[in-house]
Order: sequence, then C-alpha cells, then structure tokens
Amino acid sequence: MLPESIEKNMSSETLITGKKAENAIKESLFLFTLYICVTIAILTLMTLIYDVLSTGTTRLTSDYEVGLITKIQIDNPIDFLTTLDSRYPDRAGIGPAFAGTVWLMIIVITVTFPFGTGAAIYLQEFAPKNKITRFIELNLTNLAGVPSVIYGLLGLAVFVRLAGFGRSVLSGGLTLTLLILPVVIVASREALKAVPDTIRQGALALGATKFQAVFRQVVPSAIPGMVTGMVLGLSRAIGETAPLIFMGALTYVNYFPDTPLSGFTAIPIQVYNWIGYPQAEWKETASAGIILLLGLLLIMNSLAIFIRNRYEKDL
Amino acid sequence: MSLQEKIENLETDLHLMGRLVLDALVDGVRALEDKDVNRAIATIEKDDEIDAAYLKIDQDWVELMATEQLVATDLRLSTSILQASLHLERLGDLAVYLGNTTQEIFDSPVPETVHATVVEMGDLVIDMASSAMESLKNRDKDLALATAEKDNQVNRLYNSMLEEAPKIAGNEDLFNGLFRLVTCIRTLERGGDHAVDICELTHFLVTGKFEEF
Amino acid sequence: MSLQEKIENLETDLHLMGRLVLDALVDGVRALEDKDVNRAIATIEKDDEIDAAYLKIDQDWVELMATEQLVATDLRLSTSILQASLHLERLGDLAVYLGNTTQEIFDSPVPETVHATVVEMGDLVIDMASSAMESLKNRDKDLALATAEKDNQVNRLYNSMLEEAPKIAGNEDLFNGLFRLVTCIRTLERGGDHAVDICELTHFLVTGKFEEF
Amino acid sequence: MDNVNNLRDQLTKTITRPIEKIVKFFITASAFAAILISISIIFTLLTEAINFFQDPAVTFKGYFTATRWTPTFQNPEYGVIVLISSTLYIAVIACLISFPLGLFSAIYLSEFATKRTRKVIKPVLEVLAGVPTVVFGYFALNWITPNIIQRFIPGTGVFNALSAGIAVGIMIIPTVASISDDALNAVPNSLRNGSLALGATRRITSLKIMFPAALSGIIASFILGFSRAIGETMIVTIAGGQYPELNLDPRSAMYTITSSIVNVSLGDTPHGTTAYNALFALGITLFIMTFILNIGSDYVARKYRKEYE
Amino acid sequence: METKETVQVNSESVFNVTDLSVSYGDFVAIKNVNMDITKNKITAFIGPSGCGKSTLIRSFNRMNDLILGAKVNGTITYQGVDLYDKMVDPVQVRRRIGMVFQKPNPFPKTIKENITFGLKVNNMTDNMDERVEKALTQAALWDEVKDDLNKNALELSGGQQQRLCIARTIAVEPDTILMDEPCSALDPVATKKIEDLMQELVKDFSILIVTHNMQQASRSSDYCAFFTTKTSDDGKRRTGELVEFNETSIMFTTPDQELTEQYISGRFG
Amino acid sequence: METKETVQVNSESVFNVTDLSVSYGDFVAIKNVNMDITKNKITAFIGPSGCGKSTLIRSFNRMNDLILGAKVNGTITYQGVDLYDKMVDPVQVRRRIGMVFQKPNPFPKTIKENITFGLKVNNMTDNMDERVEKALTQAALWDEVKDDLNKNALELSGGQQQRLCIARTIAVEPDTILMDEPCSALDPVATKKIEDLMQELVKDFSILIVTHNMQQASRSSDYCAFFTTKTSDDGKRRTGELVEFNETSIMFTTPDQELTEQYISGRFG
Ligand SMILES: Nc1ncnc2c1ncn2[C@@H]1O[C@H](COP(=O)(O)OP(=O)(O)OP(=O)(O)O)[C@@H](O)[C@H]1O
Ligand SMILES: Nc1ncnc2c1ncn2[C@@H]1O[C@H](COP(=O)(O)OP(=O)(O)OP(=O)(O)O)[C@@H](O)[C@H]1O
Ligand SMILES: [Mg+2]
Ligand SMILES: [Mg+2]
Ligand SMILES: O=P([O-])([O-])[O-]
Repeated sequence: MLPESIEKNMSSETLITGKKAENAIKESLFLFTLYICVTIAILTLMTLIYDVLSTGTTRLTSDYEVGLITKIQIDNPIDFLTTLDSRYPDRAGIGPAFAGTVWLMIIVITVTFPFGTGAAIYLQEFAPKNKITRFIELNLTNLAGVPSVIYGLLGLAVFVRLAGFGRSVLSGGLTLTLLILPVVIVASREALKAVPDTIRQGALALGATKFQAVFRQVVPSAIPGMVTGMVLGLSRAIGETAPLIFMGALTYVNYFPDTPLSGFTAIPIQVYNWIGYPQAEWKETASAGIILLLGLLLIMNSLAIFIRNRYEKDL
Repeated sequence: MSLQEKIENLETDLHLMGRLVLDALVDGVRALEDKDVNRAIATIEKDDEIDAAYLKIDQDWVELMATEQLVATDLRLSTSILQASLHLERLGDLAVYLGNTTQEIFDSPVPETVHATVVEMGDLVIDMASSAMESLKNRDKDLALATAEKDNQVNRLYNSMLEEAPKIAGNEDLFNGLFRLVTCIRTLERGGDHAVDICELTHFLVTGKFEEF
Repeated sequence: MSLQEKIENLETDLHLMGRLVLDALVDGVRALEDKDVNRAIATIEKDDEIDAAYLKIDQDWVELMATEQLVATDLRLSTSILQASLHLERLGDLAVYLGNTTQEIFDSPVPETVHATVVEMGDLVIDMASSAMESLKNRDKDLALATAEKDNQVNRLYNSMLEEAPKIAGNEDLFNGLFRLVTCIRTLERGGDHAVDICELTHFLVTGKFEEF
Repeated sequence: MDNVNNLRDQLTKTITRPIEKIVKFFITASAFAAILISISIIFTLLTEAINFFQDPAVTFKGYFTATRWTPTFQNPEYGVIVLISSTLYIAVIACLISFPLGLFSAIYLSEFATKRTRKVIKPVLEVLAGVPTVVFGYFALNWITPNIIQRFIPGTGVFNALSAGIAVGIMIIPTVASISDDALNAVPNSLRNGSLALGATRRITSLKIMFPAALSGIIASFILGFSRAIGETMIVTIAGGQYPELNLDPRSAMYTITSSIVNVSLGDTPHGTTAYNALFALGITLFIMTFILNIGSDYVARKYRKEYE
Repeated sequence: METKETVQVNSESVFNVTDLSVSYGDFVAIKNVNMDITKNKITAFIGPSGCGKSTLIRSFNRMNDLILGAKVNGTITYQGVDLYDKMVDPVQVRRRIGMVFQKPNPFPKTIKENITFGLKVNNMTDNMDERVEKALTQAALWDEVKDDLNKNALELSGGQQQRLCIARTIAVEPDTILMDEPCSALDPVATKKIEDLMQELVKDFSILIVTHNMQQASRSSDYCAFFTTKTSDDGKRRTGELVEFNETSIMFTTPDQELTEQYISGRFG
Repeated sequence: METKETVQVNSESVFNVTDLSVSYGDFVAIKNVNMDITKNKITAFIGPSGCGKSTLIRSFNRMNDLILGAKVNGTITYQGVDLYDKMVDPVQVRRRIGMVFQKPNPFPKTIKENITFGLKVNNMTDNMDERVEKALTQAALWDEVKDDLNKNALELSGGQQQRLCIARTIAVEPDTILMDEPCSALDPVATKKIEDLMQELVKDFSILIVTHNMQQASRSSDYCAFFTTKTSDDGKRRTGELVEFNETSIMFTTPDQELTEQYISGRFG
C-alpha cells in the first residue's frame, strides 16, 4: 500500500503489531499485582467492619429480655448510649464512657484550637528563619511521631502527679491535647503554607501591615484547612486508648463525670475493658462499642473530607 | 499612543505633506503659466516645509517600525507611506524646478505652444498627483489604475512636444525659454511617473501585490 | 533562515541590483556617446531585469518586516535598502532614457559640445552612483559626503549647459539632437540627485540621523 | 522643600496597635510550647528513669543483657532486650505486610487508577488510617487469630506475635500508602508525560521514572511506618500477649515495650517503686528509638521535596 | 469516517488530518480540522488561549489517550497509516513521533541517563555513547555538558534543560517532533537557542510547534495554522476551529482571512 | 552614602536613584544604579533573566524588606525623601507606591472585597462603593464585572484577574505603580488590554514596569532602562548593572551602547 521508499518502514505493520504482545503480558501482570495489593488493603478493612458489625448489631438490635418484658428493638441503640456499664454483658451500656469522651473532646478543642493555630500562625508567618525556628519545627515533626504511650507517661507525671489534677478527665483531656497538638500544628501550617505567597505580597503591597496581611487575608484563606486539621486531630484523640490508661480511665467508673476533676472513662477504654472479659457475650458488647466509635469517626472524617472538598478548589 | 494611533498619525502626516506638495505644484504651474516670479519664489520657499514633512515622516516611520511589530495591512500601509513620502518629496522638487524655471524665463519671450503644453502637462500632473493621493487615502485601487492610465496622456504630450520643439524653434529669442521649458517638460514627465508610482502603492496596499502599472 | 541571513541576503540583492543599474548606466552613457543603437537597445532591455530585482527586494523586504522585529542597525539597514532600491530603480529608468535618446538621435547630427557635456555628466553620474553604492556597502559616511559633493559639479555642468544651449543652437539640423540631449542633461541632473540620496541613506545608516546633504 | 518634609512626615508615621502586640506575644508563646512539651517529656522520662537505675537491683548491664522482664516478680529481672526484640520482631512482621501492600497500592492509586476510582479508594484508606487501635486489637484477637492463624498454623495460642504483627501491618498500610502516594503525586506530571512521550509503557514509566523520582518520599513513608509499628500499643497489648522471655517463635505470645508499659501501669504500681520507675526507663528507650526513626524520616522526606522546588 | 485507502498519501506530507474533532466528554474542544502537514518543515499552530492548540497537537502522538474523557473523531494519518486505528499501539506511535513540552521536564537523573532512558525503552541499546553524543550535539548542548554527563539534569539552566529534553527526544530517532510552547518558560536568550536549534533539526525532522508568540511563529516557521474559538449561535458552546493554514510569509503579509489579520496584528476581537 | 540634602530634586522626576546596589547575603545582585525616573511616564526595565530587574523594582517600594538577607545600599529618594531612611515606615511607603505582580494574585474573596481590603487598611473607608466603581472603571474592568461584584475573584479570567489587581492597586490612590512582568502570564488579548490600560493610567500615575518582552517595552514605554549581568574579572561573581537608560524611541533606533543593540536585536552575546 505504501511506497517502499519510505524509510524506517513506517508501515502499518510496525505501527500496529510491533512489540505490543510482549509488552502486553508484562503490563497486564504488573497491573494485576497492583490490583491484588489494593484489594487486600481494602478487603481487610471491609472484613474488619463486617466482623464488627455482624457481631455488634446483635447486641444493638436483638431482642433480649430484662425480667419478663421484651424491649422494643429500636430503643436499644439509644439505651446503649445512655445506660451505665454493668456486670452483665447484655445490660452494659456505654453511657459514662460516651460522656467521658464528650468531656475529653471539649477540653481538647478549647485548648488545642488557640494554641495549635496560634503556634502554626507564628511559625509559618512570623517566625524568623533561624536555628531556633528550625529546631521548633524538628521538634514538632518528632512530637507528631512520638508513640502515644509516652504521652501517657508524660500526662501521668505532669498532670496527674505534678499538677495534682489526679486521675481526672482534665488530666486526660490535657494529655490528649499534648498528643494531638503537634498534629494540629503541622496540619495548620500546611494549610497556611498552601496559601500562595502572592496573597501575602499582594496585601503588603497594598500597604497592609504584616499583621493585617496575615490575619485578614492569609488566615481566612487557610481556615478550612486548619479546621480540617483540627477535625482529623480530634478524631485521632477520640480513638486514643493507651495514654488514657495512665489517667486511671480503666478503673471501673460507673458514673457520669460532672467536674473536670471527676474520674472518667472513655469509649475506647470501655471497649478495651470489655474485650478483656473472657465471656463470649462481651464480644457483642465490645462490638457495639466499636460500632459507636467507628460511627463517630466516620462522621468526623466525612466532615473533614467535606470541608476539604468544599474549599479546596477555591485557592 | 497605541499602534492604531501611531499609524493613523503617520498617514495623516503623509496626506498633509501631500497637500503641501499639491499646493506647491499648483503654485509652480501657475507661476510658470503667469510668469509670476513672486509666486515662483513662494513655491521654492515651500520646499523647506515639504522637506521637513518628509524628514518627519521618515523619522516617525523608523520609530514606528522599531517599537511595533507590524504585519499585513499595517505593514503594507506603513511601507506605502514611507515610499509615497519619497515620491511626494520628488514631486516637491518638481515644483521647485518649475519655480526656478519661472525665474529664469519670466522676462524672456517663450514659444506659446510649448508654454501652453507645459502648463497643460503641469495641470495633468497636478491632477494625477492629487488623484493618486486620493486613491491612497481611500484605498481605491480602481482610481489608482485610472490615474495611472492618465500618464499615457502625459507621455503622449511629452513625446509630441519633443518632436514639435525643433520645428517651432525658429526664433532665436525664444531659445532660452524653449530650452528651459523642454527641461520642464522632461521634469513633468517624471512627475507623472511619480504619481503612477503612488498609484502602484495604492494597489500594493489594497492587494498586497507589487505590480508595475 | 536567521534574521542575520535574511538581512544579508537583502543587502546582497541590493548590491546586485546596484551592479545591474551601474552596468545599465554605463551602457546607456556609452551608447549615447557612440550613438550605438545596439548597445542602446541592450540598455533598455536590461531594465526588465532591474525592475525584477527591484520588485524582489520590495517583496523580501515586506516579508522580512512581517516576520521579524527589526531594531536599531538592522532596522536602519533594511530601511536604507528599501529606499536605495527605489533610487536605483530610478537610475535604471535614467539609463533607459539615455538608451531611448540614443535611438532617436543616432542618425541625426548633434551639437558636439552638448554631446560631450552629456557624456561628461553621464560619466559623473556613473561615478557618483558607483561611489554612493560603495559608501552604502562599506558604511563609509565620509565617502558618502564626498560623493554627494560631486553633485555640485553635475549641477554646475547642468546650469552652464542650459545657458550655453541657446547660443549653440544655431543650426536647425541640430535641433532635434539638441533638444533630446537637453532632456538627457535634465535627466542626468536628477540622476546625480538620486546618487546623493543614496549617500544620505549611508549617512542615516551609520549615524541614525536623517539629514539632507 | 515643604512638600518634601510633609511627605517625609507622612512616610515616617508608623502605625502600632496594642492588640497586634498582644496577639503576637500569644502566638509566639504557643510556638515555644512545642519545645516545652519536648523538654518535659525528656525531663520526666529522664528523672524517673534515673531513679530506676539508682535502684541497686538494677544494673545497666542487666538492663541490656538479662533475658527476662519480670519487674513485678519477687526476684525482678529487668532484661529490656526481651522487650526490644519482641517489639522489633512484631514491627518487622508489620513491615513485611505493609510495605509491599502500601507501596503497590500507592503506585496503583497514583499511576493507574482513574480519577473516579481514586476518589473512592483514597478516603477509604484515610478512614482506615483513623480506625482506633483498640479496634485493630479486637480484630486481631477475635478474627485474625481464630480465622486465619489458628486455621493455617494449628497450635498457635490465643495471644501470638503473628496476629499482632499482621494487625499492626494492616494498621500502617494507609500510612505507607498515603505518604508514598503523596510522594508519587509530588513528582511533576510532566515527568510522566515525558516518559510516555518517549514511547515508554506505563509499567516502565511507573517503575523506572516515577518510583525512583519519589524514592526518598517512599523511604520516608517506610521509616515512619516502622516507627509507628514500634510505638503501637493497644494492638500488641490486646493481641500480642505478655510472654516476658526471649523467644523468636511467631506463634507464641510476645511482650513489647509498649504493652509492658501498659501492663505495669495497669497493675497500679505505686508511685516511687522501682516497677513504677521502670515504666519511664522503658519510656525513654522507646522514645529514643522512635526519635531516631522520626528524625530520619523527616530528613529523607525533606531531601526529596527540595528536588522539585 | 474515511477508511485509510481513500486518504491520499502525498509524498511531501507527513500528516494528513481529515475532519478532526477532539472532545472532552460533551465539550467539543476543536472541530473540523483538515490539514496536511509538510515533511521537513516547521509548522506552527497559533491562536488565542483555549482554542485547542494543545489539544490538537496532543492528538498527533496520541498523548490525548492519557487524558480522561478526551475523544478523537476523524482521521489523522501518519505517512498513510491511520493513527487511531484500533490495532495501532500508542506506545509505538510515540516512539516515532516525539514530543517536547512547555516546561522543560528532564528526569531527575543524570544528563546521560535522561537520554539513555529513551534509548532503552526503544531497544536502541547499541552504541549508546555515540547516540548520546550525537543527540546532544544535534541539540546544541554537547559542548556545554560533555564534561559533565553525570551531572544531575535538574542542575542545568532552564534553557539547557529544554535542549536536553529535545536531545532525548531526537535520540530515539523519531520522524517528527511535536512541541507545545517549548519556549514559554524560557528567557529570550534561551529561546533564541531553541529557535536556532529548530532550524537545524528541521533538516532531518518534521516539526510541529504550538506557540502563542506571534514573533516566534513568524520568524521560525514555514507554515502556520491559525485557530480560534468560535461561539455557537446560542452562545453556549465555544469550539476551536482552524481559520487559516498558509505559508508563514503569506500569513503575515497577506492573510486570506480578516480574522487572521486581526489576530496577528494584535487587534483581536 | 550621600545625605538627603545633596540629592538634587528634579521637579519632573519621581524617583532619584543614586549608587544603588542590592545584595542577597554576600551575593551582589545589582550594583551602581543611577537613574531618575520621570513622573507620569512609563519607564520599562529590560534585560536578560537574572540581571536583577525584579530585585531593583522591589527596592522602589521596599518589598525587598520581606526577603531574607536582601540588603539595599545607596539611595532611592521618592519625591525628595530617602526611602531607606531609618525613620521611614515601609508600610507607609507601600501605600504610596503600589505594586502589581507577575502572576495575577487576587485574594480568594469577592471582586469587591479585593478592592475594599486595600481601602480599609488605608483607612479610606468613606464612599467605598464609589471608590470601588472608580477603580474598576479606571482599570477597564467595570463593565465586565459590574453586575457581579460579589463573584469570587478567582472565577475571573487571567486577564481580568490582572486588571482587578491593578484596580485594587489604584483604588488606594498611590502615586506610582510598580509592575513586575505583569503580562507574562497572560495571553496576547489580555496583554493588549493591560497595555492599553497602562496608557490610560500613566496620565495620573508614574509607572515602572519590568518586562522581558522587547515588543512590550518598545511599544508601551516612554523610557527604557537596559540591565545586564556582568561577570567579574575572575569569573566568579555575576552582578547586574545598568547599561543604558534612554528614551524608548532612541533606545530602539539608535541605542548608545553596542550591548543594548545586541540585546534588543536578539543577538545577545
Ligand atoms: N483535560 C481537559 N478536560 C476538559 N477540558 C479541557 C481539558 N484540556 C483542555 N480543555 C479545554 O479545551 C479547550 C482547549 O484547550 P487547550 O489546552 O487545547 O487550549 P490551547 O489552545 O492550548 O490554549 P493555551 O494557549 O492556553 O495553551 C479549552 O477550553 C480547555 O478548557
Ligand atoms: N531571594 C533571593 N536570594 C538570593 N538570591 C536571589 C534572590 N532573589 C534573586 N536572587 C538572585 O539575584 C539575581 C537577580 O535576580 P532577579 O530576580 O532580580 O532577576 P530578574 O532580572 O528579575 O530575572 P528574571 O527576568 O528571570 O525575573 C539572580 O542571580 C538571582 O538568582
Ligand atoms: Mg496549550
Ligand atoms: Mg524577575
Ligand atoms: O525624481 P526622479 O529623478 O525620480 O524623476
């Protein structure tokens, strides 16, 4: 079809057949491997959730008898949230732990938000680029990776003993604050970093002071990112167990905390507790606790993703 | 100033120069016709103005080309302006020549026919130059062509005059005037050519093609 | 092709055209001197070549300006080339005129002095044109000035000739030749002016200033 | 000259507002709090750890050579090497699971997945990263052990290193995948296009161009994953058991640093006892290990980021 | 769509584009393009931003395959072969039709490896050193880097990086080089070098270049295609169209279309 | 360093630059600059990449203060006042000397807020609406956005964004506008609009513009300064220097310096 003279025999044959077959096998094999990996990664999560759900829902929905009265199914989940723990797996509620978690969150938010964003703003916007700043940064990266037990030890030494808060919800909250502060600072800094430098220069060139430039332009632009970081930090705090063990959260607490200095327990601790009991029925109860925990997490993560998607495209 | 304005200014300057040159031509031809020395001197004096206009156009043109990248119509227009200015300058020289001639011959007798022909050719050249500038202004290539065709008439007059001249030459008194007028005729013949060249520019401006009429 | 090459080509073309025109001028003047009709015809025929060269330069020039942004020396050079080509074209016409005249007068007697003067002026113009092109080529503004000054000689010859002519005119047989030669003289006078204009271009090219010599 | 002076007056009129100073002071203080935290961590861990080593029953030599960790026994032994080896052992199992899975998932996500697939999988992985570790512990104990380990390796105990290691591995997949994916994504798209435009296939492009270009980021993710595995507490506490002696059998229970810390503190050891102080000795050991890894990961990650700036 | 047989193979032309449209999902980015690209010449694509120049040039080596939702209709034949034939392997296409991008994108490897990578994937592993030298020489970079072949390519200047990208493209001996605004990230000096280089390369290759720099198009291309965005009658769709395709010198002195003139003279609108 | 008194204040000039050098740490980016910038004219800075144009223009409104290690020596007086006098507050300076950047950088807020921000920090809170309208009108943007003032500025096209940035700069009524390659991110149509705008604005403001586009400098500036990088004798230091400062028309027809000619004619060596 083509004149022979065309060099490099640019014929349909070379273009069409070429090395495609040989390549195709290698390519497909490679892609297949990748599929497997992703599937395993996702599948384990699915298995985990399925396992928890299938066990936990029995506890949450199945009819069971208290005395002679059969409870209405729909009430169970709510009851589970509000009732006290019990020796009997089918009667154990998560009320105090749930309340403890709420207490913890409130403390964590009130302390983390100002300090976290403040530190981030200082480091990203005002700090001179010198060794001290670099040192603080390195410190933060490291703190973000310090295992949570260590924070537990710190909380134990500083809040429980030194400050004398005892094994209270306040000590717990502050310990969790320390734990997520580095995470929140790093995330907030990322949010600030994502604000293009041109915005700062633009504001300054208009005659804004540094302060005006930062607080009127940069920070508002970064708020969605900072809030996302905060939410993700909180969701980490919700699930933390180890450090709270040092706060005495594991001791049998069967009342709702009423002051910051009350003793407390929290959902993950409660779950850990229940897991520890040998009777099989506790599994169901633990699962129910886990479902609640996962539910909370899912809500927070969705919130974070929502905020991110909502504002991401704007910058 | 925007490119548009700069080119417009340049074109305006060209047409102002054209006006000057036409005025000079009219003065030159009329001075010659009436042997009016004062008018002749006025004609000659106008040339400085024309030269100044010419230099200004050249200068502005170079500046325009240095500071703007011209393409297509803009480029053809500015090129035409530059070349037309050269032709106008030449036509201005022609008027000066007529003025000089007037000064040489105003007090000598001249052969009537030749004198009349020179004036006729002069009027033709004025007409052509004027139409040529008009065609350039209006991007009117038909007018340009029509104007260019008038040059045949100029050439015809020129040739017939050259053939006639020796025959009329009889009277020795007329000799000075005659020779002077003959050079004017030759000059006017070239004037017609300049007008034709301007017409060619119109054609180039409109069509983008260089063509000899 | 790079900008450099394009401009160089354009300049080469101009000098080739210059060569053609100078050849034509030499032919024209010699033909007139020797009343050599064949050479005269050859001169006239050369004009097509000259016109073609002229058109090519114009075209290439427009293309160059359209596709490159020229500044400073490049711009002045290309402008000078465009304008010089116009003058050369005119000088070509001059050669043609000499050729035509030769054809008209080869079999008639001509007044010796006038004939000699025309040839003298012709040689002067050839010399000037050649030097003018030389000065342009070598960016030699001193040569340009020197060349331009030669025009005074041309003008002197021209004026003295015009004054002489009526006195020589005695013999009626000579009349035809005489008139024809007088127009040649006028034409050559203009030729000198064209050479001067080319010299002005040299000056402009070197200094960037427009000045009338 | 008046005008000039006037202008000079205007130009030299600096605006200062007290609120700006206050806010600035506060945020500066916040930033320095980070240093405070570090210092207090090191300080508390060190002081108590020093107390620990001052107990005559404890020797440095014993701490690093003894093969049992039994601080609450009558004759306590403090062989930290038991704990360290268990910790590393479980961490290595976790890495064996998480590195390939995490990396390949990242390659899939960044190089092969369509936008839509990516949009689904990425959040799923992120949620996976947020699942509390108790949940993984529960999962390891109640699902992995009975359904996988005990089925395929009969005779494994309820508490065993393998299931703990697997669970930790699964837990850190998202970390590895997510950071590696970020690293791959940080490689400019133009490199990918450049390679494809040269006629390279997608496989070659991802393995020969994208992977090396993102290598330091990927290594950083590995180091960080390893550090996480070492510091992980609840999973190993719940599923790994407490076998206080040196052993390398994956089927048996092990005793990691973290779970021993938890266990000692659960025992409600009174303040000031050597067992209590041992907590902090372990704490500082763990802190040093993770500190080195974290800083290393940060260093490597920084290096690759610089390349494209 | 035409079958291959009916497309006339002009020995002088390297690409024949027939009724080409490219859409992203529902959005038609460019439509009804018909043009023949001449061999061993530089063809420039110019036009206002968003008129589909990049979209079009990417369809010449099937880089559009990589863009989600991009769909090519109509035919592009390359020396007579329909590039979008089902049997044609895009990887093979890209080996023959090289591409240089807007921003220099050297691999973060050594200078040498940047070039050998392409050679390896094209199985041109014989005489590697010679090939590297030849490509770098052709790309007018050899003298500057010959003592430093193991230097990281990212340490080169922008202009050098771009020349390296050209070198690695020509090393695999394509027939055609596509360039999408290859100089827009470069300073004038570097730009000049790339333009000179193109003049060298066009002796051996056919070059297609997208540029939004009128000067560049006018001074360095042989042919020039002008595209613009036309708005549909209801004002809702904006689609790129080929307005004029002509020799560059004609395009810039006497364009056929009023629109072209307005654009090249900066009076667009 | 000269004292303020000795600097001669030319009623026509807005800036007098005397023996200016700017260094980054040890590296002297540009040195020995002496020039008077004329009021109500457009002055363009041209020169090869890295010769210090941005560095220089930033020192006219003390934006260099923001760059770590940048140090300005010599004097720049602004209408007779030494800008680098210890007593001078850079914030005040920037209120009088506005700046427009290479890439359009609107705040991610509404169009209106983009302009009112500057007004607020400058305490120009009276007649805000009128001021917004006036600035947008002057920036030739009002007609395009007047019905959409609450639209997010990021939804504007590149050219519109740049005009918005100009609008917010002129809204605070500076005397002088500095522009660092304001069109390099724009397509030719948008560029044209900005250039037209500059011609409008120069009636009220003095404009300094950095551009690497010769055409732009030649067609839209009144004065032009050409800088280049000179290498020290030992070949180690490369420092920017002012080569020629002249009227634009002279610069592009008969530059004084050979180097200028080489650069503007693209023959840089
Ligand atoms: N991946 C994509 N998905 C959807 N639309 C796209 C995509 N890429 C480009 N477009 C759209 O197609 C049209 C043409 O884009 P293209 O990038 O080809 O323009 P261009 O002529 O190269 O412009 P520029 O000069 O700005 O590079 C534009 O309207 C653009 O928004
Ligand atoms: N913040 C900085 N720190 C150190 N050196 C710098 C800094 N900014 C610029 N330089 C150096 O100073 C010199 C001048 O830079 P500048 O940005 O002023 O150049 P320019 O003329 O604007 O170049 P371009 O045309 O590429 O924008 C360059 O060598 C550059 O590397
Ligand atoms: Mg594009
Ligand atoms: Mg710059
Ligand atoms: O004026 P001309 O010499 O060209 O007739």
